[in-house]
Amino acid sequence: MSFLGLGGQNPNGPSNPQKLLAAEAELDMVTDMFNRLVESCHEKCIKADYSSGDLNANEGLCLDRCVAKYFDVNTKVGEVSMRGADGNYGLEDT
Amino acid sequence: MSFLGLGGQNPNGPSNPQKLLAAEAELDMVTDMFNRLVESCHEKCIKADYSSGDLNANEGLCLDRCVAKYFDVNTKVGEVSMRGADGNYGLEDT
Amino acid sequence: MSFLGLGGQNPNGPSNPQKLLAAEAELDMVTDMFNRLVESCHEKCIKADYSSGDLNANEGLCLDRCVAKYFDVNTKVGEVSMRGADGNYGLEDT
Amino acid sequence: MDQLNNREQQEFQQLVEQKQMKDFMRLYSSLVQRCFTDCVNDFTSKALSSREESCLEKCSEKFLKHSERVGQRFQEQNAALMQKR
Amino acid sequence: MDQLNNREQQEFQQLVEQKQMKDFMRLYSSLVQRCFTDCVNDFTSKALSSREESCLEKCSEKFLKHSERVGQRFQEQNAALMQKR
Amino acid sequence: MDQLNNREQQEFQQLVEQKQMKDFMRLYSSLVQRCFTDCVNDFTSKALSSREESCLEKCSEKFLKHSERVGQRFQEQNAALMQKR
Repeated sequence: MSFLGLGGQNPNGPSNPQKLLAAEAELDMVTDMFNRLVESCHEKCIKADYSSGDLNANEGLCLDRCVAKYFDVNTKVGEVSMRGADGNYGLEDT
Repeated sequence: MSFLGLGGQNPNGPSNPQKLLAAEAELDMVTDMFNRLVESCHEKCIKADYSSGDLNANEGLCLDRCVAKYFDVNTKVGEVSMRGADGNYGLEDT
Repeated sequence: MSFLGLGGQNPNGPSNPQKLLAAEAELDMVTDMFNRLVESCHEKCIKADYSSGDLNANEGLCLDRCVAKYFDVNTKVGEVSMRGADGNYGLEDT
Repeated sequence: MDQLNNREQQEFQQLVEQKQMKDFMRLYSSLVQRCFTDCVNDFTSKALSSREESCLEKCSEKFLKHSERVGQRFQEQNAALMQKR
Repeated sequence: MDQLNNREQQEFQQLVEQKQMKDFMRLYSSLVQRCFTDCVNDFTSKALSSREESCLEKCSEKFLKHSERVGQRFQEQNAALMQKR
Repeated sequence: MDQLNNREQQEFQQLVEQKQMKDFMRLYSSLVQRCFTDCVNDFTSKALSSREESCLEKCSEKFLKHSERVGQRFQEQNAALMQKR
């Protein structure tokens, strides 16, 4: 996942719609990832019995590790996709 | 959930993009809520055996109560969130 | 599902925002359908044991049939919805 | 709604219509997905069996009636909520 | 971010605020849906039971703490990722 | 498509490219989520185990091949549908 790695030198020139679109797309992606992460880590770490409104120590620790692992999975999947892009398969659009 | 509680007095002035954006955000939220409600109440009330294309009396009644309860849950959750907003936790953005 | 069946004769006239909006809506629908299809056919055909990174022959065949059936379901559901639209029920908006 | 001026209401109305279009399509896609998931389970053939066809028919009919009823109740509850404010 | 010029950063900032608004609302809707799904299972009455009320209270509190913690960790990981580049 | 005039087709083409970008990203996010869900179940450590790594590798590869195949069939079916009209 790259975040706003877009180049661009002159700091006060007119705004470039192309670049803003790319920045928006990247923002959307980070947001989407965050929403899915919230959902996935809830499923992995939070019991649905709701005996208390607090996160217990186990749940808190589980969440911390869950987020770290989610980032690692993101990196790992990115590597496999890149490798695939040079080979004979890849993410396919409609 | 507040719906279009946005103030605004002069009835024929130019349109205010700020207010339209807020109205759009509110519309999106109601739409999102409706879509989730359709899905949730389908899960709670409709059996997946499909022996008939009609809603039976039980299913219909269940749906009516499901919608009423969904609104109450929305209110309740709103209250807890507000309380949290003054305290030491709250809905967090990316 | 109709795809861009929108009329329109003069090939170089000014662009019509109405038609572009309709085209965009149709594009969104096809995209949404594709995403749901990818998800649904993964659930129906791909085992989550991941002993290999390849699709085996069974899985490949299952996917081909899954896509064909998804299109048929789309047509079938469209027919039932149309029938309903003339009768006493129909897809209801917020 | 009466807190937006005339022009804003007009623009808002256009927005509502666009959203309704998208909303309708999203509802339709979710209907297709749900009935596919619930009714189609045999992938030894690429044609729908008569049993699957019959299930799809009932599933779609029921979903349409379901969403119509939920839509009505939703509007009633929403109207009641507006009045309280 | 420093690779966008000043004007672009300003426009981007507006965009970010709009998105955060939508994002916040989506998170709220998902909170309502989750706690409804986990806590409400009795449809013999249209009023929430005291048991359901209590479950909803804890479910919401927990979800809020959950998303706050995940949000913090997410930002830390994201910041670490930015520095590596 | 031939029912849009040249200018409209051009504008539509731009729209298609924007959507494809978003669509690609959504597909990528769903790939990450699915393989995370299916492969990562041990939260006694914050590092991926070698077993999880190996599962993720196969899961991603398989998902990519899956979505490529489904994409091809989808286009064929869509083309066939267009011709019938």
